[in-house]
Amino acid sequence: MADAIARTGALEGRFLNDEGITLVRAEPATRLLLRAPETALKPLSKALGLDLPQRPKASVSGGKRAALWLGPDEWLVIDENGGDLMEDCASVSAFHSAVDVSHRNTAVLVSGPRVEAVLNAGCPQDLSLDVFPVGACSRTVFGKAEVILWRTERDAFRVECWRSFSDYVFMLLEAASRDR
Amino acid sequence: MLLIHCPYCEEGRPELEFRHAGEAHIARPENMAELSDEDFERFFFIRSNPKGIVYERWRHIHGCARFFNAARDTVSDRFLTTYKAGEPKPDLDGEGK
Amino acid sequence: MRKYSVFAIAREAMRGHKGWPEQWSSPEPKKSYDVIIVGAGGHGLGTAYYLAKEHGITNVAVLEKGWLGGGNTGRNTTIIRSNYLYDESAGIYDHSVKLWDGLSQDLNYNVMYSPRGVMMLAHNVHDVQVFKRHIHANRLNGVDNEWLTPEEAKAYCPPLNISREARYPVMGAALQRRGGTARHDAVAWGYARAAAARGVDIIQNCEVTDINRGPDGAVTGVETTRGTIGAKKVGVVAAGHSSVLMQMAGVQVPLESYPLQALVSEPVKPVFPCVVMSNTVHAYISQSDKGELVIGAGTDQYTSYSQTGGLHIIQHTLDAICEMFPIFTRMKMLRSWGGIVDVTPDRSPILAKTPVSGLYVNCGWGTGGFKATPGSAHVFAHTVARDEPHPVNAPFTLERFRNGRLIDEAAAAAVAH
Amino acid sequence: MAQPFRIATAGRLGKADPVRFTFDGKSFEGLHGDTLASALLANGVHLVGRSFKYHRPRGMVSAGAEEPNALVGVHRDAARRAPNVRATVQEIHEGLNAVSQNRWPSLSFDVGALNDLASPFFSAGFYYKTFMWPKAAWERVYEPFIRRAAGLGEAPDRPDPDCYANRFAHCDVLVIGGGAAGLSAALAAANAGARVILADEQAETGGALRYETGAMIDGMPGWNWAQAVTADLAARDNVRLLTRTTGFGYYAQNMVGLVERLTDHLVSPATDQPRERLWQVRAKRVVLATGAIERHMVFPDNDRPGIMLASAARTYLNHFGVTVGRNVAIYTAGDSAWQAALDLKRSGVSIAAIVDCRPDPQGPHVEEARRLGIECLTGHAVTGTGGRLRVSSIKVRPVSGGAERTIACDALLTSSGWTPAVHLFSQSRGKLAFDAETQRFLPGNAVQELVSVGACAGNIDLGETVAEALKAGHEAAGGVARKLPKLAADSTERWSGGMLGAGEGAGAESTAKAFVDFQNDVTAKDIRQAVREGMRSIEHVKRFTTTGMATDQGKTSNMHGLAIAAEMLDRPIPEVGLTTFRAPYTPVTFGALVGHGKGRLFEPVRRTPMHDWAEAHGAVFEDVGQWKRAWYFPQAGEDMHAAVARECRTVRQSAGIFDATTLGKIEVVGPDAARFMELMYTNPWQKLGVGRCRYGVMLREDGFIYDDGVVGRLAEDRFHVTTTTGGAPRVLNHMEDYLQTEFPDLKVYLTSTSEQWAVIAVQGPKSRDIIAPLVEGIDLSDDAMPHMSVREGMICGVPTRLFRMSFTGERGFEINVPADYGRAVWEAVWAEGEKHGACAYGTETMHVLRAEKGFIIVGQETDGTVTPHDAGLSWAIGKKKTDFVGMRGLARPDLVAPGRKQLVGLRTRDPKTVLEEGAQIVADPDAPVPVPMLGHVTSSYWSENCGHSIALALVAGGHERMGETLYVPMPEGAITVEVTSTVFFDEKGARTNG
Repeated sequence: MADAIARTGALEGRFLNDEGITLVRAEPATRLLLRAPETALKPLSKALGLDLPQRPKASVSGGKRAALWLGPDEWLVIDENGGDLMEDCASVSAFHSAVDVSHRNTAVLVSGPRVEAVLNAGCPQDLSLDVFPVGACSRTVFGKAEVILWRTERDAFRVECWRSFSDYVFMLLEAASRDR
Repeated sequence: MLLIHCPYCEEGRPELEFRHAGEAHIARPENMAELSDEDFERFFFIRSNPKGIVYERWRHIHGCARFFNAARDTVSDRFLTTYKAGEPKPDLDGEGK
Repeated sequence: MRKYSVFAIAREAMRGHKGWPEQWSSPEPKKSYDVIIVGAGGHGLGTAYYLAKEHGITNVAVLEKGWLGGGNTGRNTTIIRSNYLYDESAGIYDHSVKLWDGLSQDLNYNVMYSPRGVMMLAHNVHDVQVFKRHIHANRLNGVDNEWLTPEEAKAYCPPLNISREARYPVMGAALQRRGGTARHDAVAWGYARAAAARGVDIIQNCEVTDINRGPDGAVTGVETTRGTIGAKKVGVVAAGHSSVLMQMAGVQVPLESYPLQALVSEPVKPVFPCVVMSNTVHAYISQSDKGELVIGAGTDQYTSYSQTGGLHIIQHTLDAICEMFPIFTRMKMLRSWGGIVDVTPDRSPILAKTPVSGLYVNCGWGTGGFKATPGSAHVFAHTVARDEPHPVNAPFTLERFRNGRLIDEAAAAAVAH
Repeated sequence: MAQPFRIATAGRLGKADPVRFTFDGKSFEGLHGDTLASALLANGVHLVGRSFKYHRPRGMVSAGAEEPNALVGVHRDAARRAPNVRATVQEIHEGLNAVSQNRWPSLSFDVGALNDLASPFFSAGFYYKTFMWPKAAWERVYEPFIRRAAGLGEAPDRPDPDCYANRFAHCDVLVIGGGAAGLSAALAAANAGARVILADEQAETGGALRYETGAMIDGMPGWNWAQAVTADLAARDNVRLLTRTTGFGYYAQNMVGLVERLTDHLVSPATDQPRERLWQVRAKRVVLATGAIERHMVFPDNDRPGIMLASAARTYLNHFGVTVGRNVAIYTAGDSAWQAALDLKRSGVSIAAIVDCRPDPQGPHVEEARRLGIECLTGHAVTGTGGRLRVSSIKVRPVSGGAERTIACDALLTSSGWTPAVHLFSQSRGKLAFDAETQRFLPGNAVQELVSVGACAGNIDLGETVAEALKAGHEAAGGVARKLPKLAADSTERWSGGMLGAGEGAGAESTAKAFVDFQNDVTAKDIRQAVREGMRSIEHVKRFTTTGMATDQGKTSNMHGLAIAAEMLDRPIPEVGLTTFRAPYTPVTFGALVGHGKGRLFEPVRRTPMHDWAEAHGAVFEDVGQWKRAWYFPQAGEDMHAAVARECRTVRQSAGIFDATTLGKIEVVGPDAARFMELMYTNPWQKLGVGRCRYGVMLREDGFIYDDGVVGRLAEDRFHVTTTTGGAPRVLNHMEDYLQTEFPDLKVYLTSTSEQWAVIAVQGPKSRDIIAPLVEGIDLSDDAMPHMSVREGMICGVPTRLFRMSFTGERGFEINVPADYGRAVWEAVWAEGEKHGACAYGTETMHVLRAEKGFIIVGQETDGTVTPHDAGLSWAIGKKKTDFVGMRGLARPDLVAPGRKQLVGLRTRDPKTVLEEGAQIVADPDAPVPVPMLGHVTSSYWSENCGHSIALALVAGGHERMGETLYVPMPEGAITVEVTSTVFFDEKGARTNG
């Protein structure tokens, strides 16, 4: 029987640091796509140790774990410590759907004073702080790919996209970074 | 590019995040099996295609992924209102144009 | 009708072109007509022309809410081809191409029909299978359409990028040599002039507000912004507005109207010899005699009568154009505009009698109506005059949406019109 | 002497800052800050182009974007050639290389000018009336000739190496135009705390203040004020100032398209610096401050080089320090042009005369002109001009009639008044209102959140303009609460007067060439002819004469054309109509609109985790949607045929390994999952046991096949659904649609897992032996894990969903592992496979093997018009079901009618002949055209395993034709085929357990 093998994500070794902007591949994480009606939110929140947000574009995070509101009954839960999110939800009997999407997504960390301009090269949403404050998150488009934007700091976003789109997303971020 | 107010996200979002999903308030008949050819044609093919206010479905496919309904003036492309799927058709007589 | 010729021009040149007669008059509407055609686009004017020429029906009025030729006739990218898959489609479009050839002489008006060839690019294995299917079906139907290798395609259209590195490399192309373009305004004007010369009244700025029916339910005429006009027969040829008009007579048609945009570049010296269409990247392009690159964009996703569309639609089209022809990014968009296209569920037109006696409809051409202008007008005139469809348009009924006998070029071919 | 027409005392350019450039190969010197036009004029060059139709010599008419004549090619290098560049907009830089267009052999001697002599024949619309005989000649002779004659510049002939950028932006107030009005509005909005974007098409803001010397604002000369305010605004965080930026399009819900030109004015821009940037701005409020455009006078021979707009001459003098002549005449119907004479006179330029067609113009400018001793011919008209490549004289006579006299001059400045630039307002769908008194179209009711201020709103008083703009900016920013800012502003200049249409000597009886549209060579008499020929709508006149359809879009000419048509029709201007303004305001490069979407960024390229391995092992790839899929794996010396034959053989003899990652995957979860599946698929699902799989068929409501795939039941409430590669997104959308809007009460949720799992198919008699050593916790025996079952366990130490299934007819497995493990697991499987002589195979072999078994591919055997019955899948329809999507559609008359096209197999009489996919099938190959067709070949391959070719086809009434002989007509002759079952290999299906 073979030994457990290492996880090799997309965008291995991709990196860019230009004036006012940095692109880094996020470390592999565990991800859960959670679908649930309101009735299940309490037990699920308890099981996950996070108070699942119910406002549009809202996120909550505690330690290395965060839950992003994607829709009225949909959340993306990310655990950067590799915690077993499926296991945590398994105990909840109330009707919900928990699906492991740890490998479905790849993430790029985009940061620096020019971050809004770089993302607005492909994202048509208003990313100014008053409309898209720190902690805000949203599924949207970036050029010809779908992404999830999560503003983790004033000048920092986490950009999640499906694995096979990550090359395109990274290249577009690079091109946008060169538009000074 | 239209700016569409998503009733679930509670803000206006660029059309690029949405997909149009045809005329609204055409419910799939319960008694599919008994439907006459005429009724099936009306259900599946006939659309009102109004020059004026249209009730239509959109999906915020690259946003919250919800289907919802909108009332839009097809002459000016101005949205009169958007509302959640399942909510009743608003009465907008006299508006638009 | 004073005949146009180089001699006529020479004669007029001597007197500063002050002697040219009106190409068509602008009469007041009569009390009633044998036939009223609603819509003075190419199809409508052509119908009136063939009613007069082929069926001797000259007491005809063509009613237009705006100015003649101002709808999709004056807003399209003028592509002409007939290499459609199904017998029914090949039949009507090829009937049209045969009429295009010689239309200038028939109308004594140079419509500049230019069979420079229409080339459709195949970008993947599926495209190749689909195009081969077309080519074989076309051959057996007597419609010219041939397969080109990428190198042959490049030779036919030098600006084409056939690099293997392209996002969607060109794997070959289907070429219809008889396909091409024509001058859209000239088609409307030529039909208008020729119809008027045969006694047809062309009445512009006259919007139909209702369709009148007698006690027996049969059509008796129309209400318009210029009063009531009687008619034994009414033919609706109003493209995007057809469903609105048909509802006036209580007839529901399976139509939806979408914005379709097009654009032209600034004029440049000849650089693009033919018409190129690509379905995979979705764009079509040709160069007009004036030197403008004429580019068709896709439809917006929502129904609309606004005759405008989104900038992103044009961007998406130009992405594709510049991918196929990377030499064009420094070219400039000069004008863009929108039309309203009436689309049926199977992307094929409706040319038929309706449940209402004396009411006929010619609509649903979607994005492909211009190429069909002469053929559509010719068989629709037959349908109106004889109260029965011409064999060529017999399959294009309203009933097919009830019995399911669709003519689904879009599904079968996934090729844009 | 360098720049002989540069006036030391005039203008704002640094005289010590020379720049060298070339025009038509000749080297010139200009100053930093010059446009190509001002630099050429500084060198006394007026002749810069030839007109479109008559090839008449032409010079600059304007000093801005409205320029109809001065179009040149700018060649940065062999690959960077831009045609039709406006010399009045292009800034010069060291080494700029510009060339004239549409002339041969040279600008000063152009053979095309023969057209001018023959011009009587080239009347409006002449081409509609001739070139028809002989018929064939149009295509072969006339059209090629016309095409060569037409067109302006040369299109680039190689790919553009430059890159372009895109930026979405949002703001509270977008101001278009940086003149007195725009700057005031932006200032007020910024003071009120709004997020402001100000866009101006010039290199510097200021607008008309560039030449309006009489303006004083806030105690400063207008221009100085503009620069001060600009500096102030530029320093603020809430303001984004964009120069060299044109607002070209006004779209729905206040989205405005801007193009910013970033590098065309630079000597050597960095290679990765975008040439242009598209801004797509969504503004809460828009302030339009787009100013007004001066019109030329329409009179005989009004197009010679040296004849230009009065405001242009003032711009060249007051901003660029260039005089357009030494002895300049003025012809006007308005007051503003008088100021040009005064400015020039004060700079020491002699004024030949001021000709004003109005009988008795009044005002300080008139008195000043007389005081300066300028000959003022009021109530006079210019009825002709002399000179070949440059105007040398004008003919003048009293409007009331009388003797004509000739006055020598080397430049003529004309003005017939000002046309408000309402283009963007009109694009916003606002209705224009005609002001009969001033003969102008002005903004009427707006339908979007916008306001027009200043000259574009018809305001000709500087003080009022500034006040109205401040108010507009203030209110647009919602700053109503705060105090409305005030600025003292006044100008000694007058902008009143003007006329529309043809002037003296260009009336209805005249046969002279009085140009309305310079670039397209449209004269007053062309427009009259169009009306005579029945063109009553301005749209018809425009299309028939092409007036207003040149690259300047009729900015200086449309109102003249309209007025002449209205006069001919004896109807008021509004009744003749105004041609609708469409985007773009000025031409926009394709590049700017494409933005980043070039080359590698045209569309995403989707690759699987195993892509690089396949590439390293020589795979040839095919495009399937956005995916790159390994097509086949040729070994040394193998062509496609040989490679596929080997792969097919190997799979059935030992085993093959295939990357199936691109298949769509959807996880259906919830207590009602089975009920939902029953509605979405034709098959029954309730009774499918946990751990079992089933092939599912999905229809559209109309009964035609939409998608298919194998579905595994992982738990009572959890299904793992697979879809076709291309179908993944639309199938999920289709399911969500029904779930959210038709069956919202079902307790089910859907999640796409397409990219969560890498999928490694291992197919062939040795498949179990290959994976057995790697699998943990799953009993692979046929009893424990029969065909069409699914298990969860471990492989290579990572979790897997292991499917026992087969798309080849062989014993087979599909290993699903989390994507980031895909490559490593693949390599482990490959290592085991090699011990058993297995091969890696691609999509082509997959197609052949499934065809040998008669398995369909949606999109190849089906095309949106095929029912399950047609495809021989009636068995997949749950007989007891009362409803599923497509059930009713299937029952429509034509879908149950006899003679439908049904899927069958075909065997060629000659086993070596491989049919062409897409080839048609007929009963009588000798039938005359049109030949009745029975159907077509959907799939066709050489089958190495069968030893003969095989094909699948849709044939009318095919299921009743077993054994029949039919024909496939090819250009080189008909191929005889026999109708067979669709299964060519292992009819019994024994090998799935073999």
